[in-house]
Parts: sequence; C-alpha cells; structure tokens
Amino acid sequence: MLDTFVIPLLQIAVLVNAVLVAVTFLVLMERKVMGWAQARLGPMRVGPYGILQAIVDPIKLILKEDITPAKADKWVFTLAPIMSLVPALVVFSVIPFGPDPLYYVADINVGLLFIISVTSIGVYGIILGGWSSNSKYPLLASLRASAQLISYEIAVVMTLVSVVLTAGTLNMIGIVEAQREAGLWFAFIQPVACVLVFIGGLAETNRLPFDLPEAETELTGGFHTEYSGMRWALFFLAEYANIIVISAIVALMFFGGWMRPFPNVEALSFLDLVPPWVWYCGKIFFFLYIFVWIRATFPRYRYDQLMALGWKVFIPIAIGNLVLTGIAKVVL
Amino acid sequence: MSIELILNAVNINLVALSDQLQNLVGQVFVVFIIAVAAAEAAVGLGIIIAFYRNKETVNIDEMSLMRW
Amino acid sequence: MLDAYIPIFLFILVALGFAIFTLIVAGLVHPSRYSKVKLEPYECGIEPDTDARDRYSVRYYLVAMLFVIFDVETVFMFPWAVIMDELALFGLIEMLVFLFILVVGYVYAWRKGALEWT
Amino acid sequence: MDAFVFYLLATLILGLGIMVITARNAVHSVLFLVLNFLLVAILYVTLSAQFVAVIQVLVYAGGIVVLYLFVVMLVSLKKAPELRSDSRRVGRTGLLLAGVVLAELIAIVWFTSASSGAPPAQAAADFPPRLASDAMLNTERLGWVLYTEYLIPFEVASMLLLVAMIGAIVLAKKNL
Repeated sequence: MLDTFVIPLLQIAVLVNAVLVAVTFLVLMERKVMGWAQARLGPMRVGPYGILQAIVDPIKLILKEDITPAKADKWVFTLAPIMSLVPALVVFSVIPFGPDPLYYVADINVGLLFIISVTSIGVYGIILGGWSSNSKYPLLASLRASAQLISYEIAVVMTLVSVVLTAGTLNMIGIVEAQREAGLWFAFIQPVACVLVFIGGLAETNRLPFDLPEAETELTGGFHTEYSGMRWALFFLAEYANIIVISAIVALMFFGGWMRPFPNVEALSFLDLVPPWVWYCGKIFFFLYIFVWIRATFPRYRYDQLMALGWKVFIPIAIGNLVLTGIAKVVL
Repeated sequence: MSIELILNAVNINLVALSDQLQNLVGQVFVVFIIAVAAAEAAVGLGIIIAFYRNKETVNIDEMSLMRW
Repeated sequence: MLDAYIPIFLFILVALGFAIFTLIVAGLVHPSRYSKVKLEPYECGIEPDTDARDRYSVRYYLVAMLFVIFDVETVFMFPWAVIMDELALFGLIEMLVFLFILVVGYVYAWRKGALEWT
Repeated sequence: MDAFVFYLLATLILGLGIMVITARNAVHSVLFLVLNFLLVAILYVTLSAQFVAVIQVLVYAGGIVVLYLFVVMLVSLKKAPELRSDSRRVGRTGLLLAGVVLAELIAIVWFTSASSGAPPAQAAADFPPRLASDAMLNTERLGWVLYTEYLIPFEVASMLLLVAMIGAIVLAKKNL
C-alpha cells in the first residue's frame, strides 16, 4: 500500500508542483531575457528585479473574469483546456530525474512511446478549443495549429526511431544507460537527429519561429482568442509545460540525462559531487534558455514554408538518417 | 466510427486471449488490425469527402448511385 | 496488472484533479459581470452574421490522412528498432523493403502535389 | 481488485460506446470515441499488452480519431440528421441477423471449453536468450514474432498503406 500509492503520490505532488513553479519562473525568465535581448528592462516593479512577478501573475489569472462566448459549446469549451493540460503534465511521469527509484514516478518499458503517444493527445485541446469557441478566427487558427503539430510529429517520431535503434531500448533509463556504455552522449553519435528533434520540438510547441497559430503581432491570438481567465491560463500552462517536456526529452536522449559530462573519464569524477538531478535540471534549463534565445532572435516563418519544411525537408532527412543508422548498426 | 468501435471490440478479445494463452500472435494481429483500420479510415473518409463535394450531403440514404 | 503503471494512473488522476480544482476555485473567486456584447464572438466589433463552423479547405484532411498513414508506418519501426541486435542483416533488409514501399508512396504524394500548401 | 478494475473499465467502455452512437452532435460523438479508446488502452495495460496499449493511444486516439474530427468539421453538419423511418430500412431482418450472430457466439462459447493448451507460435518458441528470459520485454518479444514469423503480412501491410495513401490522395485531390 505504502509503496504502490503513498510514495508515488508524494512524488507526483512534488513533481507537479515543481513543474508549475518552473512554468511561472520560465515565463519570468522569458520576459527578462527578451527584455535584455531587446535592450529594455523587462518586469521590474514587483520585487527585486521583478522576481515576484512569477507569483503575482497566477494570482491575477485566478482573479480574472472568465468569459464563455454566448454561442460556444459550453462543455467542450471547458474540456478543451483540461485536455491540453493533462497530457502535458502526465508525460513527466516517465521522465527519470536520476538513476534510482526515488527520482522517477514510473519506470515502464515503452517509456519513449508512452511520451510520444501522450503528447499526441494534446492536439485535441487545440482543435476542440478552436471549434467550441464557435468563432471564425480561433477555428482557423486551431486547424492550422493542429495541422502543424501533426506534420512535425511524423518527422520527430521517425528521428526518434533512429535514436531507439542506437540505444536498443524504449526504456528512458535504458537510453541514458546506453549513453554511459557508449561513453558518448547521443548528441555526438546522432547530431542530425538531435538538431531535428529540437527544431521539431519548437514547431510542436508552436514557438517562434514556428508560432504561426498565434502570431500575436499579426493575428489576434490563435485558437484561444475567445478564452480568458483560468481556462486561458490552463492552455498557457500546457504550452509552457510542453516546452519543458521537449527540453527534458532532448536533454535526456541526446545529452546524457542526469549523467555528468564524459561519464567514463575518471579524471573528471569530482564532478560527481553534484547530485544527478541537479545535472539534469541544469541541462533542461540550458535548453529552456535556448528556446527563449531563439524566440528573441529569429523572424517568423510563412505558413506554406512551414509545412514545406516539415514535409519536404525534415521527413526525407529523417528517413535518410534512419537508413544510415540501420546500415551502421549492421556493419559495425 | 462504428466500424472503429467494432474493430476495437475484436482487438480487446484478441489481446485478452493472447494474455490468457501466453501467446503473442494475438497482439501481432492487433497491430495489423490497427494498420488496416488506419487505411480504411483514410480511404473511407476520402470517399465521404469526394461525395460531400459533389452532393453537399453525407446522408447515407442518398448515396444510391455508384458513380456520378 | 502491470504494477509499474499504477503511478501513471495516479498521475493522470492528480493532473485531472488539479485542472478541475483550479477551474472551480477560479470560478468561485472571479467576478462575473456579463453583458451581451462581452459574450459575442470575437470579430473586430462587427456583429457576426454567419455561423463560424463553415466548410474549409480539404488540405487539412490530406495532411491528417498522410499523418495517419505515416504514423502507422513509424509504429511498425519501433519494435524493429529495439530488436535490431538480434535481427542483424536480415532485419535491415526487411526494413529497407518496407521503407522503399513507404518512399514510393511519399514520392507519389509529392509529385501529385499533396504536400503543397499554396 | 483486478476484477473490480475490469468491470469498472468494461462498464465505462460500453457506456461510452453507446454515447458515441447516440450523441446528437457529431463532434461530441468523436470526443466520446477518444475517451473510449483511451479506456481501452488502459484495459490493454491490465492485460499486460504494453506495446498494443501505447499503439492504441498513438494511432487510434492520436491519429485516426484526429482524422475523423477533421472530416466531421470539414463536412460541417449544420444540424443533426433527424430520426426518420425509411421504407428501405430492414430493421427486422437486421435484428434477426444480429440474433443469429449472437446465438452463434453463444454456441461457440458453449461448445469449446477453454482449452489452454493451444500450441505456442513457432517463432515464440525460439526467442533469442535476451527476450526469452524476461516477460516484461513485451515490445521486443512482439517485434521478434512480427519480424520473423509474420514477415510477409508485415510487407503486405506496407503495401496496403501505400495503396490507401494513393487512393485517398486521388479521391481528395480532384480540385485541390
């Protein structure tokens, strides 16, 4: 009873809280970094350097008026944000933050496939959000967003197959252990896959330069135009949780997860003084920073360019990478 | 969609029996059924779309012609 | 029952509970002063005169269709990838044949312009 | 515990199935279908078919149903079709046929006692050592059966998908 229910529940509580807090501070970091990148200050007023902004924002959102448009489909309108948040959180259940059972909620053999399939459920939140609003622009935006999502999912999943081929397992812990055995992070063995997955991740989370569904400077808002208050906040949470998920996956699959750099070099063993989960969180933070950095740097794609990039560039590269990996595996 | 429900009922049976008999063939079969279901959904919905474009309806009672 | 999955179910329940709980809490504390205009769908202030759920481009269907087909194909690749050690050369040839058939379809879709978006 | 979980899931799945076919709004119907498939995936997990469970979520819930949703929204049914009695409908014959099938199923269950001594698959008997030792490696074992014994069906399946892709493009493309 204790092992099957109580301990997992505690872990889940810690993890969910960590994710939520991470999201609020990620938003703050994004605003600060964007500010510095554009030679302005970013949030300054609340607390020193605006740090308390991360606490004030959620409170504001809870207190906001929550409008359901008159013609909307009320039940689906409420269901959509829930359907987009729940998968984004549940993915964290199979991400290991360290080698022993204390640091992960569940260790299943099909870990990677579980992550892929659960994230693929998130598309319903977007489609239903746009449809239930019964308003033209959100509907169009949601169709675009979901078409974009599923287009890039193909390329990303196919690329992940070649990583699975290298690691020989779908188990998330197994993938990290495979990197220890190889003595190299997979980013060096599969550099193409690494870049592809990260760019695909940008597209799947609707981030710049692929944020066409909600290009705030050109369109109004995207599929959540009609949303406000807490229901909007859930969409927002889901989006940022997904960014953390992508960073966590990239850090885990290509950058050795919780392992220190060069895990097989004895001379660097003093780095083991830093606990594994700190290494992992550090790596995740690094990719979160890159997400923000890219947002501050790149201009936006056009929609037809975006779809062409997904279908005509990424998929051939993914297939080619897979074939090469397969041949290399047999030859070596 | 009803076809999907029916296929799922069959799949549940196959998986249950494969668990009971400790024989993986049932699960392999389910994977194939899912592939067939995907193909069927793609083509079936393609037909519906082609039909809708020509007739502006998806009422099955009016689908009496085999060609148009 | 696979015991490793129990925490995942718990996680799903907790996530659902969190989402619903916050919605309820927010529902209790937020103000609600509605007016007819506030509840109108967003259309730059113009009164909407048609239903929003009109028909739209068939391309979205094509994208979704291609997605489903490719999805199934990648699903076939995963069990192959994890036992490549055992299958060795034989498995590679199998998968090359499979991928060749997939690429034929992909090239066909490309040539027919199903991947275009203009 | 196991039995309780099974009956709970079975009831929910059946209930959602009925909701799917009775929902007035096509989009709601698709939604019930998704929930139904997710519950079926949980049922697969209880039957220790991890790989199939994940595939169920990935392909069915994440792929096929999205396709249905797109099409349901594409044809944009303004109002649900009304209930009507059509002279061409053959309700009584249909009921009769359903009864025959039910009787057949009952007969099958009745006359075949659960013979648990079914022969294992040919390939399953000679798993490589890594796979044979651990029943948890569901994906690996399944892959082994799929890629040795069921090789031809596997390639045929890829042909089927190719044909489906071409067919659907031809059907949808007329005036793209």
